[in-house]
Amino acid sequence: MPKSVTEAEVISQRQLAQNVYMLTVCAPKIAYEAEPGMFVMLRIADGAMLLRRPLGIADVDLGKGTISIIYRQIGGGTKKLTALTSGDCVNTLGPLGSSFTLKAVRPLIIGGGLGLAPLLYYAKCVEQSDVLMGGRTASEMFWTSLFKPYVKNLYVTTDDGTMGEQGFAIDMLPQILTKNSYDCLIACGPPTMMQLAAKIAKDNDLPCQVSLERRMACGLGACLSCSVDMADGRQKKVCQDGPVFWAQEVWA
Amino acid sequence: MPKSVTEAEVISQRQLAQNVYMLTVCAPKIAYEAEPGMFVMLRIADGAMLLRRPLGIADVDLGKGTISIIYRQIGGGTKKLTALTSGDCVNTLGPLGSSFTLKAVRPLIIGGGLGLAPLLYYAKCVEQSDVLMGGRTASEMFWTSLFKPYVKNLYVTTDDGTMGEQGFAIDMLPQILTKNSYDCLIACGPPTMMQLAAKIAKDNDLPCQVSLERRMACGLGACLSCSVDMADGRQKKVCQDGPVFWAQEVWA
Amino acid sequence: MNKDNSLCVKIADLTLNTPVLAASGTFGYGEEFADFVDFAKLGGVTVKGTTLKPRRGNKGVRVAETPAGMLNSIGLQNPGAEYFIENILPRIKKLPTNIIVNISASAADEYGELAKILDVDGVDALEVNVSCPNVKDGGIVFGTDPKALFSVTEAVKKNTKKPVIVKLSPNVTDIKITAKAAEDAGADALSLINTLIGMDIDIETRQPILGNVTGGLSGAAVLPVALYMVHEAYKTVKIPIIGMGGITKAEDAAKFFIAGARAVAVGTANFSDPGVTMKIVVGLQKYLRERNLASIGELTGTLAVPKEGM
Amino acid sequence: MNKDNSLCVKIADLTLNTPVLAASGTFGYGEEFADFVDFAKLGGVTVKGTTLKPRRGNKGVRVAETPAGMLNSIGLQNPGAEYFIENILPRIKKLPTNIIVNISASAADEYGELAKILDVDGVDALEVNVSCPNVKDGGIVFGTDPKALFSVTEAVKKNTKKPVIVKLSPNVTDIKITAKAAEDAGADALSLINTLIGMDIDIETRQPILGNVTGGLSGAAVLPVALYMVHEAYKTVKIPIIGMGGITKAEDAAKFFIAGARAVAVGTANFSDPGVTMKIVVGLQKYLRERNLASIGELTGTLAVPKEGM
Ligand SMILES: Cc1cc2nc3c(=O)[nH]c(=O)nc-3n(C[C@H](O)[C@H](O)[C@H](O)COP(=O)(O)OP(=O)(O)OC[C@H]3O[C@@H](n4cnc5c(N)ncnc54)[C@H](O)[C@@H]3O)c2cc1C
Ligand SMILES: Cc1cc2nc3c(=O)[nH]c(=O)nc-3n(C[C@H](O)[C@H](O)[C@H](O)COP(=O)(O)OP(=O)(O)OC[C@H]3O[C@@H](n4cnc5c(N)ncnc54)[C@H](O)[C@@H]3O)c2cc1C
Ligand SMILES: Cc1cc2nc3c(=O)[nH]c(=O)nc-3n(C[C@H](O)[C@H](O)[C@H](O)COP(=O)(O)O)c2cc1C
Ligand SMILES: Cc1cc2nc3c(=O)[nH]c(=O)nc-3n(C[C@H](O)[C@H](O)[C@H](O)COP(=O)(O)O)c2cc1C
Ligand code: FES
Ligand code: FES
Repeated sequence: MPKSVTEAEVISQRQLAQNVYMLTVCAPKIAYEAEPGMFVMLRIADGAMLLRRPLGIADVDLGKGTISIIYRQIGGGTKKLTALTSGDCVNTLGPLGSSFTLKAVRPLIIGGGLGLAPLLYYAKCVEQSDVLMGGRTASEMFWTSLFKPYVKNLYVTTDDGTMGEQGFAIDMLPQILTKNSYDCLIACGPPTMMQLAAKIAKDNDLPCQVSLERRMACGLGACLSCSVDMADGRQKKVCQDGPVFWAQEVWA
Repeated sequence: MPKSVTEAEVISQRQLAQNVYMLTVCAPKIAYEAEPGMFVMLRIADGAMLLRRPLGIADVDLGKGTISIIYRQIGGGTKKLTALTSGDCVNTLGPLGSSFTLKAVRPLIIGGGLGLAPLLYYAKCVEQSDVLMGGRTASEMFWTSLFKPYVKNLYVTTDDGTMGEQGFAIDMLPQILTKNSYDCLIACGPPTMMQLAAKIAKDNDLPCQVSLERRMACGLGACLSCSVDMADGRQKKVCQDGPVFWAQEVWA
Repeated sequence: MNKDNSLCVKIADLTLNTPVLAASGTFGYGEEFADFVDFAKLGGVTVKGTTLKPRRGNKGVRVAETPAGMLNSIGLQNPGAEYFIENILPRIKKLPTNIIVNISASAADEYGELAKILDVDGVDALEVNVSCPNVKDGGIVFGTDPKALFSVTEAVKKNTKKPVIVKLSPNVTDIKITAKAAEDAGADALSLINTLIGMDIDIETRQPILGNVTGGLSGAAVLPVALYMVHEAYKTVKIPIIGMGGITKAEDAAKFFIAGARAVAVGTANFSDPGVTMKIVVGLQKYLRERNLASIGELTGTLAVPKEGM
Repeated sequence: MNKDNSLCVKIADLTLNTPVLAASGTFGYGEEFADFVDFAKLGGVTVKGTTLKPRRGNKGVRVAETPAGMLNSIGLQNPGAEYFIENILPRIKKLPTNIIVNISASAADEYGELAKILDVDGVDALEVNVSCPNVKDGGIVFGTDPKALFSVTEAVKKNTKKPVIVKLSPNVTDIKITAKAAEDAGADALSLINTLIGMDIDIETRQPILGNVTGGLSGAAVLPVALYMVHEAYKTVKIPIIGMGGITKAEDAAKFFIAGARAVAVGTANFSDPGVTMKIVVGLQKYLRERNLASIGELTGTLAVPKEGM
């Protein structure tokens, strides 16, 4: 997968919810190579911050040669990203990392928080997926309208019950698995959610993929910042061997 | 002279010539206290650069509470200043330093390059001044129209003769001094020009003030970055005791 | 004085209204910042490095900007201790804050002599600069050689009743050794770090940017090094530590307290924002309040090192 | 290869097409940057610190961003020398650039053993890392103790025919002493600086940010320190010096040459811009051309120190 680095022109930036933004940039080379699950690394404010920030690819428009990311303003770097407006350029490196399997015919997607970002592009790439998503409260669930065009069934939980079922997404998982038959579980979200999802998948004899996060410096597999221990003791790099792993590789 | 630091709103920024800009910001407290010859220190790009940049006060509008500076884009800091547009804020510290004498009744102003910036405000503050200005070429002499409203006679030299007399401003000085009678010489520009002006002033028994430049860190007289040796061996601070000095203090 | 007492700390016999000091060489004699600070909210003003005789400092360019930092080679320009006592101290001792005099000399007995001269009313403490990288005889050898450091500290202690703070150089292989030497010699407190030695070059003229060739690196760039050394010193000595190096905001200061500082000093950041010390004071009060900590002392040395750590 | 030969330099028996190397630990085994660099324009790839046995590196968070710099505590994770020779070297030795293996060990004879194992075809030089601050036995003691450094260098020299580059730690009181020790022990070249020791703290949890508590500071923030140390080393030894620390652009590299470097290495900057080494190469060619310099060698050590300077 040839990687490249480009000064990508910002096509649009729009706020989706409090502190959550969708940024679309023109980066044809990256758009052509991107597979769902991969990520890019953006240079912040033209190098004002030393390290690039890793962000999942949430959408690709092949025709226009654009990629979109959805991010939460959480610290200094993402704060600076919010200042970008169309016409600005943002130095973009990618596509990086591994991707979700496209061999699944009927996957169930489970995601929480910003973990839903790369899952969105995955949902777009597969024919018949369902999605189970969790969030704190209704106002954070702009995700539903983003996923609706691409998925068959959409299950929603919120911590406060203001939308969908009250509770955690993971609590609904066993029940959904009995309702439909899936051939794969694709998870991205908080680590505990993914680990529990993996466990439930295993109990149900379902293959499961998860997408991990680590602090990264290079994104290219060169610096070993993002090392992660596999179940068998081997060490892998989240930026190169991941971020997408088979759950049983990660947790025995 | 109470100094203050404010987030000054940019009123306007306009390009005067290649790489030369005039920036007007709203800073009433500084405007009220500013005397001609004083300077401000601007924080660059909200602290992206550690040290503030010292810039002479080129104009004050008391009514509007604004000050203007005229600067040349010469390095990284001034480059970033050019990005400011109206509505932006720039952290401004001032007014700093000493000022030109307002006791002169008929001063001759002599300036070169960006040294003309603080002289502009001086010209505005005195009743009957003449100005002798030097520059490389006609396109750099936007200064003439800036000074015209405030001065009686305007003498211009350019290195290439494209405007006014060909040669250095300093070459014309003796001749101008014989033409009119002045009670003070006020100089700001390249060090050699100032030193020669001071010599000629001395030869003509004219008091002379010069404005010096040094690298500065604090601008408040605290760090001793801007130390300068006086003719008598004492050490002074350009930021606090200067930038304006009597020439005979500086050169015996 | 602010009624909130949460920031009050003691360094030896010195009571600081707040644990935020101004670092030597960056704050003049305090007065220069009168328009920007409320001295009652400042723990103290550490005045510019003072020597026995007046000094002219270094020639040429004295400061250069570097990424997130700066180099200085002021070279201890100062009017000498006598002039200070006669002409400056009478004014600044009226400020409602502590006056700490930073002293430099080129021999142990000269340090002693300086201490004696400065053992006057109005001087609240001495900070022994054994680490100025900018003058040949500026004490850098005292700052890196534990034996010399010991004798300098001893000489100062013998000649003053004031609290003695020894300021350590970061340009050493092991800060624990110099920290210990100062403590053993009777220092009442340590302050660290002074500047790291660095240089910059003009690639057009191929000359050093600084007139003195090398200079001292300070500012945010050095914070990680300073924080590490403060923590090392904290693990080594029992006397209080004044932490400094790259502090620009309350969050930075909080890190130094957690690493083991009893107070902090702010240097270079005063140049970017002359009122920064006041913002740090307010920020620290807020930090304590939000975490239900009654006093800043509760923060000092609370670094929670996971078991596997060093 | 670019026809412009102005950048060709020799470090001992090693010919570098350009004097721009990739620094150890920041460039993997080179391959990772294949999409971004033309290896023929790179002086060499210094591979990740390699040890006798495989190492897992440190637990927890391994990198943190700092003002104009970063801390890392990777901790020498690597598959061990044997695995490297069998599985990685065969691939990367085909790259049209020099392969320099950075080695670490915890005893002089272990360094010797490593050197012997790596004395194979495809390895163009050894860089002896006596200064990794991130592992307890990572050689930092060899990097600060001149005697230990001498014996490590000697042990490596005895066991290899390859050029031996000794990489110095900046965490010392006097770099001249370690530089001299390495030269005396037969080092063919020096490289400096490795990272400065630093730390960062999370003020919410009051824990160190890095899993290993402390880490190594690199990036633009440290450039002034690196430049100073390279210049000090240059004044002290006759063997060639590879300068590094905070280089992000050709202008930075030029400063190192002027200070005395024969070649430079780029580390942290590769993270901000994976093609930065190529830009530096082009920038240096331009710099030479504009000043009518026939070769980069003409720049090395040309610092013009005004007479009054140190
Ligand atoms: C493969 C991958 C994909 C990601 N995809 C998304 C996404 O699609 N949307 C989204 O909102 N966020 C995503 N993240 C998390 C995102 O990278 C962080 O939120 C962001 O780097 C925080 O930067 P900051 O400067 O705002 O925060 P700060 O806390 O100020 O960052 C400080 C430092 O920590 C690092 N850092 C902090 N949090 C993380 C983290 N979770 N992972 C890696 N580095 C971190 C930053 O790189 C930086 O060096 C992803 C992370 C990874 C590793
Ligand atoms: C009292 C005073 C008044 C000035 N008034 C004006 C003015 O009205 N218009 C104008 O165009 N310029 C003026 N200057 C010069 C102006 O400050 C510098 O051109 C500017 O700081 C350069 O910044 P830079 O980042 O673009 O350049 P860089 O070269 O990138 O700056 C690098 C460093 O050098 C310092 N520096 C560089 N040149 C100077 C200098 N000449 N004086 C002080 N510090 C310097 C900067 O502060 C910075 O720390 C004045 C300088 C002083 C001291
Ligand atoms: C311009 C300047 C002058 C300094 N002069 C002195 C001095 O005279 N004595 C001293 O002990 N330290 C001096 N220092 C060091 C500071 O007190 C402080 O230890 C150092 O700068 C680190 O803190 P900072 O990063 O907050 O500036 C000076 C620092 C600067 C920047
Ligand atoms: C993530 C990372 C890993 C490193 N690993 C090693 C290493 O294994 N061996 C070594 O000698 N130096 C290592 N270094 C130090 C660099 O090679 C270099 O000396 C230092 O980072 C300074 O250069 P820079 O500022 O250009 O990065 C590492 C640096 C970083 C940032
Ligand atoms: S981020 Fe560098 S190896 Fe993964
Ligand atoms: S700039 Fe600090 S004393 Fe003048």
